[in-house]
Amino acid sequence: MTSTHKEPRGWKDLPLGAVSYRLSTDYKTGDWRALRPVVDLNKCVKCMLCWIFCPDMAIVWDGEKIVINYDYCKGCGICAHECPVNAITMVPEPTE
Amino acid sequence: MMLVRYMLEIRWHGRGGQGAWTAANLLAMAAAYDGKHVQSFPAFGPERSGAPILAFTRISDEPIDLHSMVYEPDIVIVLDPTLLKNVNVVSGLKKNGLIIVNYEGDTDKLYNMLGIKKDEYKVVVTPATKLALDILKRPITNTPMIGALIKAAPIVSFESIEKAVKKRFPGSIAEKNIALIKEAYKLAKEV
Amino acid sequence: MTEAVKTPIIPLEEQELLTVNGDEAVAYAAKQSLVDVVAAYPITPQTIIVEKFSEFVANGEVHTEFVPVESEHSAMSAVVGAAAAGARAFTATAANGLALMWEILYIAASLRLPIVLAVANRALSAPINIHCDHSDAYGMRDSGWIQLFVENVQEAYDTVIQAFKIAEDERVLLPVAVNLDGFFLSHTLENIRILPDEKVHEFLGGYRKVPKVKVDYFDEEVPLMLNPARPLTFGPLDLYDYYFEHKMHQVEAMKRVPEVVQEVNEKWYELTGRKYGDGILVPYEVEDADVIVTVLGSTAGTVRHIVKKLRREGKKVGMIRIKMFRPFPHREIAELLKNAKVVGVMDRGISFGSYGQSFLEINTSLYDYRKKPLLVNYIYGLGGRDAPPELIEKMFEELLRDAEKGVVENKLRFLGVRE
Amino acid sequence: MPAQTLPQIPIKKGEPAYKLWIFEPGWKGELPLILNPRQLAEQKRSALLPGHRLCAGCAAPIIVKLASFAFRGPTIVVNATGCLEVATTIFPYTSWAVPWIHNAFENAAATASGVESAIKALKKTGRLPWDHVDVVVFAGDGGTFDIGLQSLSGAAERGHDFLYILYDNEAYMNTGIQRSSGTPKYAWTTTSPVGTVLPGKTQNKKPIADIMVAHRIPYVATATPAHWLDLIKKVRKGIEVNGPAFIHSLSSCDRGWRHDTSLTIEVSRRAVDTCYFPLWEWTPKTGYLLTDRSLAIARNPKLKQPIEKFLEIQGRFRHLLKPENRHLLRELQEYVDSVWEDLLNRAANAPR
Repeated sequence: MTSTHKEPRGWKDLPLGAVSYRLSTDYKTGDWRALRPVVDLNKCVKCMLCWIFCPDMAIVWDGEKIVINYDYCKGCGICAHECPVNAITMVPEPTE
Repeated sequence: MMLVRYMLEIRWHGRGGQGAWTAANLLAMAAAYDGKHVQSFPAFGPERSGAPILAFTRISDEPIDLHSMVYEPDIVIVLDPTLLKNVNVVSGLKKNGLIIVNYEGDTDKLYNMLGIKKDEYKVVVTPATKLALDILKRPITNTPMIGALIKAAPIVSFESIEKAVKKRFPGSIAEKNIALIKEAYKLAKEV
Repeated sequence: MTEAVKTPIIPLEEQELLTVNGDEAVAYAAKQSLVDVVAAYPITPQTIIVEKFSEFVANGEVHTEFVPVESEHSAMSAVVGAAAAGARAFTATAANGLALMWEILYIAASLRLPIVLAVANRALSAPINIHCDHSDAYGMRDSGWIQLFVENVQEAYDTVIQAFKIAEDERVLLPVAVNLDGFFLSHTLENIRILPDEKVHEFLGGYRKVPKVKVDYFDEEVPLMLNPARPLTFGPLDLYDYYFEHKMHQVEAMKRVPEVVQEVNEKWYELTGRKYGDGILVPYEVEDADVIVTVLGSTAGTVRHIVKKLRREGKKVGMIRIKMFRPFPHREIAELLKNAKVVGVMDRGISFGSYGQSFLEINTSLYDYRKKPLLVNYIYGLGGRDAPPELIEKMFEELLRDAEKGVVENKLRFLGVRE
Repeated sequence: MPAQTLPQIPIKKGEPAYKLWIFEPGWKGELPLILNPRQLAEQKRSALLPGHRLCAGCAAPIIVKLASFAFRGPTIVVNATGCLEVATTIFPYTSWAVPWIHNAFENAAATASGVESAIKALKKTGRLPWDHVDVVVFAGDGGTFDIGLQSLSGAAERGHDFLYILYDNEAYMNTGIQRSSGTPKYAWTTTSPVGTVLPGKTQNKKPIADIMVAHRIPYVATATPAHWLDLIKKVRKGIEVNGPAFIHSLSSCDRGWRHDTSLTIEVSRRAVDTCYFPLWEWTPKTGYLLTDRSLAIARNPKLKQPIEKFLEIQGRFRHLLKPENRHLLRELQEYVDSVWEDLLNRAANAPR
């Protein structure tokens, strides 16, 4: 949901009891990345180990193939290291 | 029933484990049944069984404001005659005050131990240890002292004492204690 | 002191007479308050509360889950967990136990959990002492809890029930500590009147009702609790960008406490015929008094006893019992004190290197007044040192002399200590 | 992302991958335990959402994610202070799709006691709209081995029904890599530095899981995220038993262990292969049982790797590989061997 509040909010606009009011899915950690995992779908055997081990829940199964969500991927490289068929390679993040 | 003054203050002397605080509580409960305002509390310490201890009861027609210990009691009750050797039980006792002692034996010796003169105070004795051993088979001398107290000064009704004892103790123990109170009442005498 | 009784909704004959000590009275009140979770650890002089409550649990008289924790730290931690999960939660402690809870006291208040804590006030170590003073309660004064002090066993019972009502009020949502003097109340048997269970339930509105909160990821307001139907995150990391704002919530909530306490006091009066001043301060004979003494807890009775005596002797003395220490009723107390010549502030605790804790508050209260009394701080009763009527009378005599002289030479005095 | 979501399992095609876990009042049933990776990906969502700010390559979120695949229904999570707590709930954000509470550092188990007791009391009085609500604790080694041990032991003794998952990164990583009683011998930390006199920490790791076994609670196990299937199965067992359950999961920290971020799973795997961190479970009925790779090693000792295999990819042990420290390495190997032998003697399913 998009918020009508200005950020950061004043105390009158904060919820009671200091509970969090936004989900971290609104916070993109993708820009932490120096190396970017790239999947070679021709090599992928859909074993799902990358999905199992990704610490950032940045690998998504779309029903047919794995997709890397670069919004969240921090580029740790676990997926590439654990891929049994070397279908994932870590490439430098484009500097543009 | 005798009218109590504005406030009656009672000090109990016993040894840890003899039930002085329980007796103070029973008396307070009984007085509360009679419609009085009451307070009962021990002189609090970490004492274990055997050590000399104090407990207090306050009884009043008015709500009780005071929340301090009792320094000038109207009545002193001594659960264990062996305390007389080491504890000055008459300390602070008001003029014409009442002393009730678990005691059987020579009156002069008692006065001597109390360190008081004849006619200075009213002294009432009852053989509580003997009675407790007969009836409870244990030397718990707290309840018989209540029997002696209400004979010497009928400050609470016997019915209320009975009610309090029954509330505090389960069935047969309550009955034995009531019997004990009655016996102590009978044998209590001014000396 | 209980004031003149008007006809209560629950007639006196329907209020059962009990002769119980302060701890038992607290346990009874908690029992009748439909408490869901009690987590507690034994410490003298609070232990009877836990023992008594365990009996209720053992006899199936309550639905409460009793958690016999391994420390006071865990007691406070467990009631925080329970209250966050939607339960009405209660605990009790004293002295070092309260000190051990200290870290979690702040958390309970910041998470806005309406926990009720009974403190059987006791001196802090060292040397170890089991008797009454208020250093334990003063130690938690900045933690965000509401602090109420009672004078007698009846008030302990009444105040514990009221504490749930105050804590859970949506204007408040703060934890409440009910302080009763160790031994002088905790272990002292007095006769009290208790309400029928269902009347207490009615007064509290049944089981605890959880307030609602709005977060961005739900369209509607959702219950402020750990709820699998509407997940919330309690106790997040809060850095310099938000922490200050969250503290403002607590500041504002505290501002709303006095009106709620007064309302609850008034409601209780209508129900039972008993009230304690306005629920915040309990003044006695202050209107024309030259000398006023302020005091917390059970010593207030002894002070009142002496005020009565001195009034009979024609001396213009009065007293105020401070029932609510946090939030502190600065304006209210200043209004009552401003016309006196001398005020003696009694503290059963001291902030070493400073004054007694309520003295600091009262100084602050009066600062802005052009006409104000001279102030004297009496530190008394540390470690359970008794404050008998003679000592209180001696204090009044000193204060009357000060009033006559119009000057106070020694602002910090120690009452009842051997030289 | 939609604000309000209902649990839809299996996930429909085209649905968002990240959702809150919502169990409407009256929800009945039990989420199935799925062990096939493809089916997992199709039917499970992590209780931990992306956007959390744990370090790249941290093992803790992997453990939480895997554990949440084993949740059976409405679940409340309690978190001790630590990296996981801090980095997943930076206000105003939360990464938790389930109800979650952080109280303090040393009291996660006590907090869970309170939550669990509240659930019981609500249920008893007809105010709990589900058959059961599970309580799962996540806490690090500092909050478990050290400051939280009292509260954990107390809660275990009282028998509260909760699962306590220890993610053990073997030091106080949240405050910057200080030694804990979970730090292994000779590891470098900032408070057990390698100096001219001292070769890192000079004490052995506290046997925390055995301490929990000694409480004779219904279920105790060890796990690592590398052995993910084993971990998921153990979490479900821990949730299903009545009473306290404890899972000790190794949780590598690339910052503190000084390894490449991509080696998080590799290093966990090597911890088991070298028998530095054997996998086992314990129940009062079965006693110790080896599981997964550790059972394979017990059956075929040739699979057991030397301790260097575990140490060589971690900078915190770099000094041990120097020639002058060979005796320390030998000592460490002997220690690992003796603990492993001890476990083989205790494990009912180890070949004799």
